Amino acid sequence: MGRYVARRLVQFIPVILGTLFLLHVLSVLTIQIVGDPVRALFGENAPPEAILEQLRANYNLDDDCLEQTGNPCVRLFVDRLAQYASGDFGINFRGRSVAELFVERFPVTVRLTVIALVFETVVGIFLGVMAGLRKDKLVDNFVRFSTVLLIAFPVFVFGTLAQLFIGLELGLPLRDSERAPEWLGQMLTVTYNPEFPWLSLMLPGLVLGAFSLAAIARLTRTSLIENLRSDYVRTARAKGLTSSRTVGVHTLRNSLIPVVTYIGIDIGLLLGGALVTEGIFNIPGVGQLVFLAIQANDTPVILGVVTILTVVFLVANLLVDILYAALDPRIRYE
Amino acid sequence: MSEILTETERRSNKSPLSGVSFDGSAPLLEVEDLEVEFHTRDGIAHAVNNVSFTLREGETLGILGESGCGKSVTAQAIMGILDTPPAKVTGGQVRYRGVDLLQLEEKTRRHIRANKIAIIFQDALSSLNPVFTVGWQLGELYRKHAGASRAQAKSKAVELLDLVGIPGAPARINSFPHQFSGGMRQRVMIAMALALEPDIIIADEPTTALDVTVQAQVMTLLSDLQREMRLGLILITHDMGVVADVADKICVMYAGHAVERADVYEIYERPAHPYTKALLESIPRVDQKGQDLTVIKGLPPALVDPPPGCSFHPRCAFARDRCTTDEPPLYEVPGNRLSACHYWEEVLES
Amino acid sequence: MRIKTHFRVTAVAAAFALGLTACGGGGGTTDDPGGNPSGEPTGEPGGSYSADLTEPTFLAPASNCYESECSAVLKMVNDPLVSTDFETGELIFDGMAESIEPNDDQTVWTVTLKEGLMFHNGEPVDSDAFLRAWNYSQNPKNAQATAGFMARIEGAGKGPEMSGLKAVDDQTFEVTLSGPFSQFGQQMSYAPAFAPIAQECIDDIKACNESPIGTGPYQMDGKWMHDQGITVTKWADYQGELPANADTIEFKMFTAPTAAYRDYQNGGVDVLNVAPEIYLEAKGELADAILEEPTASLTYLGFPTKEAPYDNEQLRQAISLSIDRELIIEKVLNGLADASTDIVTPPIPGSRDDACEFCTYDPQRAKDLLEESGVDPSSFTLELYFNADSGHELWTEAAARQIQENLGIDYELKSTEWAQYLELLDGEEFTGPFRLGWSLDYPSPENYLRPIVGTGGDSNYTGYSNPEFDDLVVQGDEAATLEESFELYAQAGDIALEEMPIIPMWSGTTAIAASDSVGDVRYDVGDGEIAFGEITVSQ
Amino acid sequence: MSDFLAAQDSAGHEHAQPRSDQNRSLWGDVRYELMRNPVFWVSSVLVLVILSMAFAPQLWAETSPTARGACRLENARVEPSAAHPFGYTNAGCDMWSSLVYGTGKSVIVAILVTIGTVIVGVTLGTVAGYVGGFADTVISRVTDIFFGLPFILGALVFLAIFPDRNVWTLTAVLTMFGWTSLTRVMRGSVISTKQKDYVDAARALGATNFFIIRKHILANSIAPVIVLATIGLGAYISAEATLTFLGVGYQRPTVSWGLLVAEGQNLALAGFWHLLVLPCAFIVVTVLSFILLGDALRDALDPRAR
Repeated sequence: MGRYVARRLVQFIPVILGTLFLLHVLSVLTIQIVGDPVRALFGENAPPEAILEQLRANYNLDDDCLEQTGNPCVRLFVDRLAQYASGDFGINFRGRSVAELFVERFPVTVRLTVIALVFETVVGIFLGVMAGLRKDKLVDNFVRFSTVLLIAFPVFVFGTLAQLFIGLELGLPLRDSERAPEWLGQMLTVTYNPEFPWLSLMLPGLVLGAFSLAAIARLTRTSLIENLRSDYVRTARAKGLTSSRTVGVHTLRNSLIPVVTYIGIDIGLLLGGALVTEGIFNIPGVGQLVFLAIQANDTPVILGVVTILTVVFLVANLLVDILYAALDPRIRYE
Repeated sequence: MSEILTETERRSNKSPLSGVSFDGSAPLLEVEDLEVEFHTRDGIAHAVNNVSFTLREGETLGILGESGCGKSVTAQAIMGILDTPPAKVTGGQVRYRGVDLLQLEEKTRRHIRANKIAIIFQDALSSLNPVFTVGWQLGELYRKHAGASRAQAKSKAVELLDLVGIPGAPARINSFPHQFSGGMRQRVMIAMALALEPDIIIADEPTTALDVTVQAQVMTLLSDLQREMRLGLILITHDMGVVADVADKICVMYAGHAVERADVYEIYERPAHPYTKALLESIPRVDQKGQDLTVIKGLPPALVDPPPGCSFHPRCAFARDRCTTDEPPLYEVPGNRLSACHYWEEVLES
Repeated sequence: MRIKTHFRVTAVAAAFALGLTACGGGGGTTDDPGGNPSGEPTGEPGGSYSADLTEPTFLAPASNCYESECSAVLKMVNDPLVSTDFETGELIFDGMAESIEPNDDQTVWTVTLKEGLMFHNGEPVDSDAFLRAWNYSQNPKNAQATAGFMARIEGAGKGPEMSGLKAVDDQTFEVTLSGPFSQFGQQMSYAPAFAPIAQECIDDIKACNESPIGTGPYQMDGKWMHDQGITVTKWADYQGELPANADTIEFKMFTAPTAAYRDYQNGGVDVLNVAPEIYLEAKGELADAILEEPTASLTYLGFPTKEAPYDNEQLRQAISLSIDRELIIEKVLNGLADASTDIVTPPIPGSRDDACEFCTYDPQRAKDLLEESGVDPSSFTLELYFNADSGHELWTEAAARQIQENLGIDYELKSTEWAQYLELLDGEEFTGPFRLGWSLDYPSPENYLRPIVGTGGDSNYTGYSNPEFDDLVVQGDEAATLEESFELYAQAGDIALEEMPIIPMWSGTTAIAASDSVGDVRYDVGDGEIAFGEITVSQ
Repeated sequence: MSDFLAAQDSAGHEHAQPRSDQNRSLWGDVRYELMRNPVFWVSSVLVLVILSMAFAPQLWAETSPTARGACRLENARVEPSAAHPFGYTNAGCDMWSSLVYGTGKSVIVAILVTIGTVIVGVTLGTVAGYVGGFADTVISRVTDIFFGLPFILGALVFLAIFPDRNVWTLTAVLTMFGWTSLTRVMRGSVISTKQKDYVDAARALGATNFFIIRKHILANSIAPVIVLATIGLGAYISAEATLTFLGVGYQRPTVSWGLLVAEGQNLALAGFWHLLVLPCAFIVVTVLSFILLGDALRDALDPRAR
């Protein structure tokens, strides 16, 4: 196992460099094609050129290669790598350290992601198992149809409806009521409330996890149906085991292998893709930070934060792979 | 073997079955007019039709037939592990020591499995759970049926692996199925079947997936253990060579029917059914070197839509008009034999 | 002079699209009786309330504040130097200046400060505090967002200190301009650009940005909680004249205006800027409780006047006449705008309500003019430019459809990202009408006319140049009285409205919602912000 | 949604490998299974309707909402009535024709992205899985790199480059971040197919690699890809809506479902429910149709389910 982890860690290096370079090229192209982000800070009326130049220098945007469309600006990339290596992730257009911004916002996103993950995993697997065990029965059809709805509805529509009907219509009377417990009202929140760092992220977490819940339920269902037909499940029954043990121990664990793969990928999706949910529920998270940065072409933030996110994503995937290997011994000894 | 289970464990292990009154004098296993149907999208397939046989202590019964003739379904019906739906036992009895298992509640019947009747599957790799160690899978039987602790279960798993001749058992119990060779895996399957000292073992094509040399080793192990423990063994195979060595009695199946039943020697001497005869002729023989092998023409019929009359008639060298209309009953053939052929005498003579 | 623009906060929030949240400069009159208070005024000081806000860019130094988010906060934390009366255009000395006097040719301005003023940290507000701040601001090395406001001062943008800025004594300093400019006093009423800075602040700007040291009625309560909130509390030692009714104001940050409205519904926010995307919903729910006030922002379409066929004056007039502004305002802007009658917007002193002959909807006259112009409507496609994702697409499309229907000119909508839009503007590369907005830096007609249509104006992207027009504006600058200068500016405006290098569309309206627990809510058109200090809380 | 596909990987390729001896009759069996599945019929009729709207909207609605004089601002947000059952959009265009003409923009992108990801995914996946070694390492690491960039963030950064966002740019970007999952699926599928006996047999008989790939590998590995692709198709349609909502999708005067939903989202709560409900209904029915079609295909391709 140790060697496996070590090998995976070594493989990180080219992947991170590659992601960084990809991002670098994208943002350089954006500046080359879309235009000078510093100039855009000032709107209709251009400030004195001296100020623009000073700002460009402040943000390392004064390199000539940024004027030549198609030039990948390799030198800038190398400089940036050196800068990152020393732990400096630059400053944003408002003069704040990117690393600091990230540290401020990351815990919020992590909490949101954890809630979404727990929710989608627990409920998703439960629904998937129910549907899989009763294939083509009412429960199964209900799960299949409702998951299609979750996949089809754009998340912003789903989020707004949840905010309005659960957060306001249902939650507000609870919060105003004397008798309802406070935690309940805060759970059905409308916007993020820093005083309730976990509770007020519950509803957003559910919205965020909804799509993945659908995916996990469908995956579990398919996978469970597959495995229920497998020879080793027949063996388990021939061993005279109870049906709950046959399903719970001998089938489920095998069925969870693709689900775990999905969860690994999903961590990245949730971390970065949370921006829609974060916008709707006014959550100061990382997704929103990057989204705003993209809007303003704030290259240091885009690069810095997405780089850190990529590292987090890769580490999370490594953890998932270890879990995967724990679930499936065949992987371990590849 | 008896040292594996203590007397208390034996009692506790038998307790769920205490309400069932087994008749010690009755035959070990009697299958009578067993019928199994499959509900498929194409219609109802009659996978097993009126199959009967009896197995006594220490006896080995060979069930012989091409793939798809209902052998494995019969085995799974006896075990009670058919996938229901689509499969369904629609008639007959499966009596263990005089008790019809089909009438038992699932809760009770579950305890018959592994405790009284165990099964060895053909493909050990897919039949062993890939994500658990071999020791865990063996130990599970003791933990769940005999209430053994993890440590006890483990030490018993080691003993079992020793018993089936796996070298270095204490280390090997922590290995996963895919880390074993084919022969060793099959030994694990055998060990698993033996674990709770059942009275009957059903071996469903136990050696098909193995190399010839390994096949012999596994079969030897199996028959040694059977003799040693006076087990009733049902050996399901399509390989006439395998049954010839170990079986006492043979039941030949074709398209879900038992078409011939006899002692092993008689069947090999003079088959009383054209299908048995054709099977025998398709075995390569040293004294016929240079000759072409006789092959049975055609394919077995679809079970959804079997041919009328004798289902073997399209492929039968002895077939007459009558065979296409009248389904042959089991004729009694001298020598305590049965054959489902209208012209069994003719077959015997040829 | 430059306009403060919002950072485009989110595309979700296509909010500022319609120029609702005005970017105001100038001073607000605090005793303006024309305000439109909503809610029950209690008149009682004390209590606390919360208001929505988008994350500001900078809080310190104030000279880096060039958008309404930071100025909303800084207005609480800082006193202005001086304010401008919107009725008359005259200066009001309700801030730190005792007096501001120009010399005869309007080139040397003497500022005298009130006695005994100090910063929140106890430092005195003296001439040095202003010199420190202004010199810091104009120095290109410091790249301050409002450095342009210093541009008229002699020696600005050349080094660490301006030659035109001298302290006479502790309370008095002298500003020498590089040319005559009668509106410099009004210009100084854009508070953030001309605010003083404390020594403690300039020594550690980073720390000061997190917790600005100001001179105003409120001081920071704790640090700036980025993306979450800023809280200000009443400063006990405040000596100035600005109102500060509530004890505590909590600004809550939102990136999506919809989220802000939901929080308002939830009771989390007391005073809310109602953004366009939620206006209809809010209107349906709150009806008359929404306060609607005109802003000083102008939305217009500019023409590339050197490009055929837009070099044809009659075509430009015809296009203007073919657009039904009222219908667009009603259906697209939900009534939140006023059709333009002048380039200068109504709240600005000197604006007129009947100046624009061609700003009405008259399809017949438009057709006649098109015919007179000799331009064949089928010979070209009207390419209409707007910047993407800011809520302009719907009205530009509606306008283009009306032009198509009334004049028979086919259209193509062209949108680009803001940065690219600005590059096209700077290079004057547009090949058709383009949408732009403008809001004041200081309340003077000059602040609209010269930048937008004056020759070489900072925001003149039309290529339009008329010496007669420029001359009238300069005469206005040099006029001895405000009335005279307004008259001259109006004459200049008439030329622009006749030749139509731009067609004014409308001026904006802002919508504000206030909860039952607050009263005396008023929109301060000069600041382009709600007058937060005046709001009272019912207890 | 691309990630959703990836996770189907293990579930997908296990069950969809036909037994070697059935290879020749596989497609015949599939056809037979499909013909008798009512879900297949319902979903394929719906898909045909949707496709005809996408490619020949004039069959369903007389005038395009972008045609001269088709929209009148006076009609903005007029709600459905008996005379006009679908009402009018926020821009005063006929809702029904907007929906019909919007189908093309939304569905064609989804189809193009699906084709694009399948081509790239199948090619790279086959090379990585079949050739293995260095090629596999390179392709797998490149896949990781693209996976490292979360889908929406990647699309946002990338789409910002294109000032003019149309079918092609949207397709390019969605494909760019969608190919990775199918590549992983295909790679896994090819690796397990490669180890099958009949591939060894073919190689022993001297078949060229190209022949083996074409005859054996592709035929036996592509089934899960087809099934996943149909599900992905549905998911890409709602992705268009989300990107538009975030301001990097289509822009007016283009008509697309995503634009209608993004626009209708706030107006619905102001009482104009038809502006949100109608386009959402179109998206849901479309996604449902494609996913059901995918389910039916998956069932038909699964030999063990028979």
